Amino acid sequence: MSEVGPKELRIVGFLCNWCSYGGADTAGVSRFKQPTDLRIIRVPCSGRVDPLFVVKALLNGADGVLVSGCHPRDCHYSDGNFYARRRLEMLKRLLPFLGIDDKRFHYTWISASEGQRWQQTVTDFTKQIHKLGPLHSGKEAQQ
Amino acid sequence: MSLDKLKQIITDVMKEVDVVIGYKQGFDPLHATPCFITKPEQVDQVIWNPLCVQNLASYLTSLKKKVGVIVKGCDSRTIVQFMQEGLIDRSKVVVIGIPCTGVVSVRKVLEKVKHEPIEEVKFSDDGMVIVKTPSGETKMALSEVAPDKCETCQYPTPVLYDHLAGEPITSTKDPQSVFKDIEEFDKKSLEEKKAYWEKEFDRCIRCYACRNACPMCVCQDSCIAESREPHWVSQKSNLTEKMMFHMIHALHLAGRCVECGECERACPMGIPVNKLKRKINSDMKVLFGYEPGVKPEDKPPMFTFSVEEKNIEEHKL
Amino acid sequence: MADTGFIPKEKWGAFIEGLAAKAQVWVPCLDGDVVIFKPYSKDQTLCFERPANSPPKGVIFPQSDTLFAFNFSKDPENPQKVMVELEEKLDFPKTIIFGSRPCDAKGFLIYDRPYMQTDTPDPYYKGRREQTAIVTMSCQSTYAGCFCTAVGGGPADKEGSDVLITELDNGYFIEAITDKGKEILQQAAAESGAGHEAEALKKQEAVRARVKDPFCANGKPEISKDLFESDEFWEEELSKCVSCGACTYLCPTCYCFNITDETTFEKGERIRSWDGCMYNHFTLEASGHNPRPTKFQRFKNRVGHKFLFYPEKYNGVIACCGCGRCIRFCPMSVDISEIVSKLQKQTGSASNGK
Amino acid sequence: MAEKEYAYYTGCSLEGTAVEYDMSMRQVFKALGVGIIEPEDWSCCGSTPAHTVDRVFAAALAARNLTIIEKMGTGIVTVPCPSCLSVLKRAHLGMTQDESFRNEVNELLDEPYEGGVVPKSTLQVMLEDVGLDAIASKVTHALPGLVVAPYYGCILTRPPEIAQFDDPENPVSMDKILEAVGVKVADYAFKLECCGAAFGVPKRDMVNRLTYRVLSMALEAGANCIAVACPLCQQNLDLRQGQVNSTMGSSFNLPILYFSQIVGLTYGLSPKELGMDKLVVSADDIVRSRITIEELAQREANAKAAEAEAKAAEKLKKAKAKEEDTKTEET
Amino acid sequence: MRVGVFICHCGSNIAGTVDVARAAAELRKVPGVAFATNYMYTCSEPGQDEIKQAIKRENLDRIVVAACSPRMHELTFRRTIEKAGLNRYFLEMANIREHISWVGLDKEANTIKAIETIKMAVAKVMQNKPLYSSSFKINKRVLVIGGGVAGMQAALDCGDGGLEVVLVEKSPSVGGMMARLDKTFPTIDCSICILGPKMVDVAQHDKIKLYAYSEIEDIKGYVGNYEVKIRKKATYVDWTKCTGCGLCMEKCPSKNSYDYFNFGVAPTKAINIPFPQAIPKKAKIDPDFCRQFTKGKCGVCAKICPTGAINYEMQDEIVTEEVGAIVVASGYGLIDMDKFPEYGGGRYPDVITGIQYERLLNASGPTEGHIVRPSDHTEPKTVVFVSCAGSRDKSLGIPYCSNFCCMYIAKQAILTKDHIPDSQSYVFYMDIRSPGKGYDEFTRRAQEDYGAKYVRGRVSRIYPKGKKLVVVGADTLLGTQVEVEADLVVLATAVTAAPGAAQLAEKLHISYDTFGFYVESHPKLRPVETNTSGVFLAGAAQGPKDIPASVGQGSAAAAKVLALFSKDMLESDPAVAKVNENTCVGCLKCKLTCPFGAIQEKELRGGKIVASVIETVCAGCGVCTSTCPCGAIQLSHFTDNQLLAEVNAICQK
Repeated sequence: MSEVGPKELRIVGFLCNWCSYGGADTAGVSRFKQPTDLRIIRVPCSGRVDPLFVVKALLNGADGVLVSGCHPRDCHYSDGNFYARRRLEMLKRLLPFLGIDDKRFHYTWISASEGQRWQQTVTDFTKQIHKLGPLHSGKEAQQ
Repeated sequence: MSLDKLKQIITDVMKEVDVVIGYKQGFDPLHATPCFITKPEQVDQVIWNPLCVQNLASYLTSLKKKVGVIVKGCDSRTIVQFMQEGLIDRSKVVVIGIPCTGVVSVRKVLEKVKHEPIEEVKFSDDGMVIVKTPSGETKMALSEVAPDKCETCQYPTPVLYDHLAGEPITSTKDPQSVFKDIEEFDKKSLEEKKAYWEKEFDRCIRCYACRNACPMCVCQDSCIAESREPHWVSQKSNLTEKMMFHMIHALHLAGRCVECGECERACPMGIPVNKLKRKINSDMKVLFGYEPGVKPEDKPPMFTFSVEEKNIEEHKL
Repeated sequence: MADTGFIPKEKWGAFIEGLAAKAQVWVPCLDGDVVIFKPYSKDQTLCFERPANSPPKGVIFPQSDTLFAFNFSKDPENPQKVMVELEEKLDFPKTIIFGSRPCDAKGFLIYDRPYMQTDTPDPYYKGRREQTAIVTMSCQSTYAGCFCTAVGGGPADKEGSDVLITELDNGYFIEAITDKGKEILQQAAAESGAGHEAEALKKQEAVRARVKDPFCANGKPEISKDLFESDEFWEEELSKCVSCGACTYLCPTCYCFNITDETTFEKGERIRSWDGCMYNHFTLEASGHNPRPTKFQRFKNRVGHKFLFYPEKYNGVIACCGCGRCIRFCPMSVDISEIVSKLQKQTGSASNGK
Repeated sequence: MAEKEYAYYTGCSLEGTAVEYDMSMRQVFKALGVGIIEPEDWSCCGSTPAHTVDRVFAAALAARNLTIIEKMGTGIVTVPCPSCLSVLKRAHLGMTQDESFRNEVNELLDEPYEGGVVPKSTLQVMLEDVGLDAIASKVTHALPGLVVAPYYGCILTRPPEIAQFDDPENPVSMDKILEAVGVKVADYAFKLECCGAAFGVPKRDMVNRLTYRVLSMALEAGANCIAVACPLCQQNLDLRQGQVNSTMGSSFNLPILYFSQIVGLTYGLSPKELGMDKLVVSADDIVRSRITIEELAQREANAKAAEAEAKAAEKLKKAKAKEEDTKTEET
Repeated sequence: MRVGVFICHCGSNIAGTVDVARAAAELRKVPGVAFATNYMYTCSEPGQDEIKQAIKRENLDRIVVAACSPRMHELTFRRTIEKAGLNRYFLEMANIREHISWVGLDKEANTIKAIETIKMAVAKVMQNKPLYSSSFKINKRVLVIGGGVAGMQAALDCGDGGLEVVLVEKSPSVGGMMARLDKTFPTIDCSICILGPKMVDVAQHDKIKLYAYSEIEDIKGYVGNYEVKIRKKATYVDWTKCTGCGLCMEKCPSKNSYDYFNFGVAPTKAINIPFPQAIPKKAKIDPDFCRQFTKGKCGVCAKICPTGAINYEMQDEIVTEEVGAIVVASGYGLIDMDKFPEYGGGRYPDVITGIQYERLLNASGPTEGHIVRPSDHTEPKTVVFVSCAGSRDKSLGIPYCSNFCCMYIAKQAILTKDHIPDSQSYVFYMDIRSPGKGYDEFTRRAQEDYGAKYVRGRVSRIYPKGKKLVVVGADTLLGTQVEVEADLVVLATAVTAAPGAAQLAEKLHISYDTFGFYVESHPKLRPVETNTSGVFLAGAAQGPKDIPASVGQGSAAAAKVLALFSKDMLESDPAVAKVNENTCVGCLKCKLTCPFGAIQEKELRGGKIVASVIETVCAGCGVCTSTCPCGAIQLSHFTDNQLLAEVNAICQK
């Protein structure tokens, strides 16, 4: 079971292949322990992450979504994360308007060498989601 | 503005275009409908009054011909946005602008007359609407029955035109309060907001009137709401799928919605569909100082970036 | 006549509640500023003053209907073999559509022919239809765009209804039309209808006189095929159409559907959902070819189906009930009655119009 | 009128061994138009002993004062004693950066500290908030030939993550202020060298050796006095100078002044109101050789007048307060 | 569909904290999975054979390998399944090691996480489409950035291998840091004597085109076809005319120019040739100091130049070169003295850096090899060396070891004794790091034969006392404080990334670590490759390293380039964007956002406008896919449906 709570919650992570996925690998190689709630989807670039993926996940059962890419200026594809930043910021501001706590969605930049930062991010974000609790109540689940 | 002057302009424009899009009387006295004028004798059908609600610029992207189009201030932003996105050939469009003092919301009028059959609609010079029904005449101020977009209208005169039928009008509405309703709504609790949208979207019948009426929805037949490749939404008619569709609509209009309100007007189920887009627009303004459909040389913010984003701060956990 | 009754205004609420105790009752409710059919509950605001924005067709033909669910299962010892279990639900509860309009009721008759009156009736439709009674309210007024008399209906038409109710000054006049209707009348514990008949008839006639008839063809307009096949005609009339499908989804007679499988790994559902000829995907073929690529062709099909093809197949019955929703709610105010009157054979007087 | 008001946390030393620091600091702030208010019912900051025992307890002692200050609404508290400052700042930073620590500390307090106070040294307030131009503009008298060795001690700028002020290894804030008032500052390499701190009692020899180095380096740098901003440094260098002379065989006679005293002298304040008479190694020599007797008398008179005025004002205030009290009682 | 799932134990790396047998059993229950097994080492030869055999035996058409990170072994398994006849893109990997077994404590939770992660991979692989590479031509020219010893080695090896080389050097001469050194450890060879011939080779090699005093302005393109814009900075001397006679330098009246080559240990002239062995040996004017520029009149050099090479009006010039691969050997920098206020922060002239000391020791340096104090030009008798000045110091943000300081300090201590026999050297050190061939012997020689006193401890403060500098430190072995009165102090300042390293990385689209050093593909197995194909690393740009390591990397990078260019055609990565022309509405928003200009407009029969992808230019980022509103442009291998399959696999209400 998860270290942060009695029951795991559903957290989806979209990680760019070149930086953040590598950062998560680095954390693994360094054996930096993390909560187990997160499920990782590898994408080539944070610019590939259509905000709709985040919406889709949140509407369909995810309790939290994390997107991580290369640091600005450091994108493997030079500009991908710049587009991601605008789109994801737009989404982050829109979510509370829909009644979804924007704390359920976090986007950040983690490089392939930042294993520790990855560990910290996963730990903190998982804690944050557990603090908020499940997004979907049982009633809706029957729908 | 005189109707004769408008007709004169149309007659002149007809000489250089294949079709002029204007308004004529619709199926009852409360409805106007678009008309496509290709012959001089059709010019006489043209009307202009607060019932001319449709955004005629919506037709521009699908027409290959040279077109003259009548636009109100709000509609003109559509053309500017088309130009920003390179969706029209400006040389093939002749814009006939009309300074507009506001239109009516048919829905609000019907509410006022308790949905009785409409026998006659008149507009007085002092901004009153007189509606005759079997049970008598009802007088109402135009401002009372105007759609919400008119209440904060910043562009009564088209932002761009080749011909202007009438004298330019300047807005008297406070530019600071354009998004006041959005800000007010956003102050509600998450639970209230969630409940609100669940109730509203639950009515959606996925008829896609909002999408098809939207001038900026360029995909139309290729919309991902109906496709299996990619398969974003299923055919199930539950709240989740309805919400997903509306999020697709809203996010695809991020930084592009010119707030003509056609989506909301088109919805047969009275869902406030434009609200989400206006929320994004309010953020576009804050984040990038951008307002869609105002300056032809602008770049829509979602298709560009700054290396240093002045107004986006990194989020901490 | 024993098949009529009267309910005074003060007992109206109790009447509906009484019905709701024995069956699932769908009633027109006010939601925001629109009226839609919802299952009856005490906290709903009922609205009988005007027809619902969307017809009650979804009660019998849901917008998306799970035909059956399926589960894949596997024996881990023999992972190559996949077994499928199907789960189909065909027992439907007793249902009453309460407060529909004569045009809405007539819509179900249009449905019945292809779905029930064939060699292979549709079990889902048939199942629900047989369990459902339709309690109709006669119209007290006309509404924007409606033209029921022009297509053979009327504001108090009984065809398709099990019960017809007419609102009077101080109560409601109830006519049971079918056996299902009689059962409902019995339940209503109504006073005798005798003596109220005349008032009801008078009210009904008054409204009937006000309904417009754009066709002037005694409810049986006939379409000229020459004009119907003219591309110019459709292009001229339909330029303003934005090709959304609101008209089809709001139409009580539009019965087209799509079937899709929505699956995940282990399980899935076969869904039947509304579709309409106004949508591009409706005729899109797997090859990518689309025989009806433009809105003109799609609208032509819509008119054709209602006024040509359906009548051809079913003894001249027009697949339009004249409710006017497609006109009333069309964002561009496209008027099907205007188009049909233009298409009419040069017999009626209306064909002289624009 | 004061432009901006600060809470002013003196701490224990400034009520005892370093009363001259307090006196001169108040005078300088007054001259600069900086309003200071002493928090009511302030208590011990915890000083050195507390945090050697228990981190939470130490923070609680400091935070009690921060809570009081937070309620005053000044936003900033200025602290002359670097030890007090360090303790307050450590508690403040710890509590604002770590929520669980804050909760732990607040648990011990009657009223919780919300993190709304910025502790700043008096040097920092003078340098950053008042500004060198304003400091220079108040100068009325030059102190020709005075060469000051600025001595910062160990804790004023360190550890850098707590102090968050000036260069931790080569501080210049005091240099800048002294230069602004027209005093020559020696290039002094021992700005941060250890003075022996609180080991003066248990390990006197060691402290004598350390202060010896500090003092001799100042002389070597050509200074004729040392400027300090820390009561403990001052004590070790000043009070123990005789001890050093006797144990190390030296003959230092180097006045150890608070920087505020030097600034005060250039502002035309009287040695008495700056507490110069409290110094062990007399600074009379450097004062008298630079300020004439007439001038000193004048300053004395000014000081007395100011004091009388203040007393009168205080009296009036008290009287008024009493009046108010009786009035309210009547109603 | 018949998916095969192979779950790796990775010894106990995975099996220790994930119940792999249970995972395999669970996966067997998943429809579509025709075979699932667990295996000790899937990446081993027998492990790969097992996959190949299972594909044939079980008739599998999609493969999921649940093991380590795909960044590690994706290529391995792609080759495996390709050998068994499947398209290589019918493989998905589930990362259950780095992302699960190594980071989660609870076996139960790990196992569930692993099962779900593998299910995601199964869901995705069922959506995978076969993809095929296409070939494209390559430009067999190579760009080498940096003319230090690593860059020169790479350039020479590539040139000798028959490739055309473009060598770009920022400063006026090649040679880099090594050209500044006096001797090299542990052999005490004269540095410039062994480097000089290489520099000459570079200049004379008919395959090498040298741009000295030039910088990279912009790089566009992709492996095989890069277009590089090079800024040739204005030297104000026409190098086609300059003969390097040095007359201008002799006569220049502006004598106080900063000497970049000598790290400012002594001034130089405003027009100068950096050092006698410079290649190219050409003069250049420093406009910051030249009187013609600062005062507007002088013109001495123009008058004196026998070939009339001086041109005060010269402007920067941009030239374009086309290459197919790039070797980055941009070297390193050194931390500034002002980071050490406790050592004077640059205020004491006799506290200098190691590289400055090299110049003092060097016979061609400003003092002609005489060690003198910069303050008064007297010979120091006591010299203190402070190692780790900044290195291994977290508070300065440099937690790493600078690699070669221990060695050069030992060398400098030896040379000091050689130059001044009655001198005494002290070395303050944290640890002595000398793990190279002959290195440890060398540091011992400095202590034992040359009498350098090594003190294990850090220096806390340096302050002047009279003419001397007092160095205060700790001797942690004796547990005492130490004070040394020194005449000269040499700080072994920490190695940092070269100035501008980050900006260059951004132009190259390669990543750099927190410190600015370039990140290699794999720290052990791909040390000279970057994650951008066609870009290779050499020398200290990748991290502090000494001469032999830099030379080795230069040669290694050259070998990589030669291997890459051994074919005439390269295979493109087929995971690029594709347009569905049926659904594309031709809004061309994808064209607006593509970072590579890989999308163009195309007119179909019938006049319909659609987007079209230039396959070789597309780098596969997928920004277009997330831009396209109608889902018509899809990044192959990461299509919407593939990612949605993964989302749907884990998000079911």
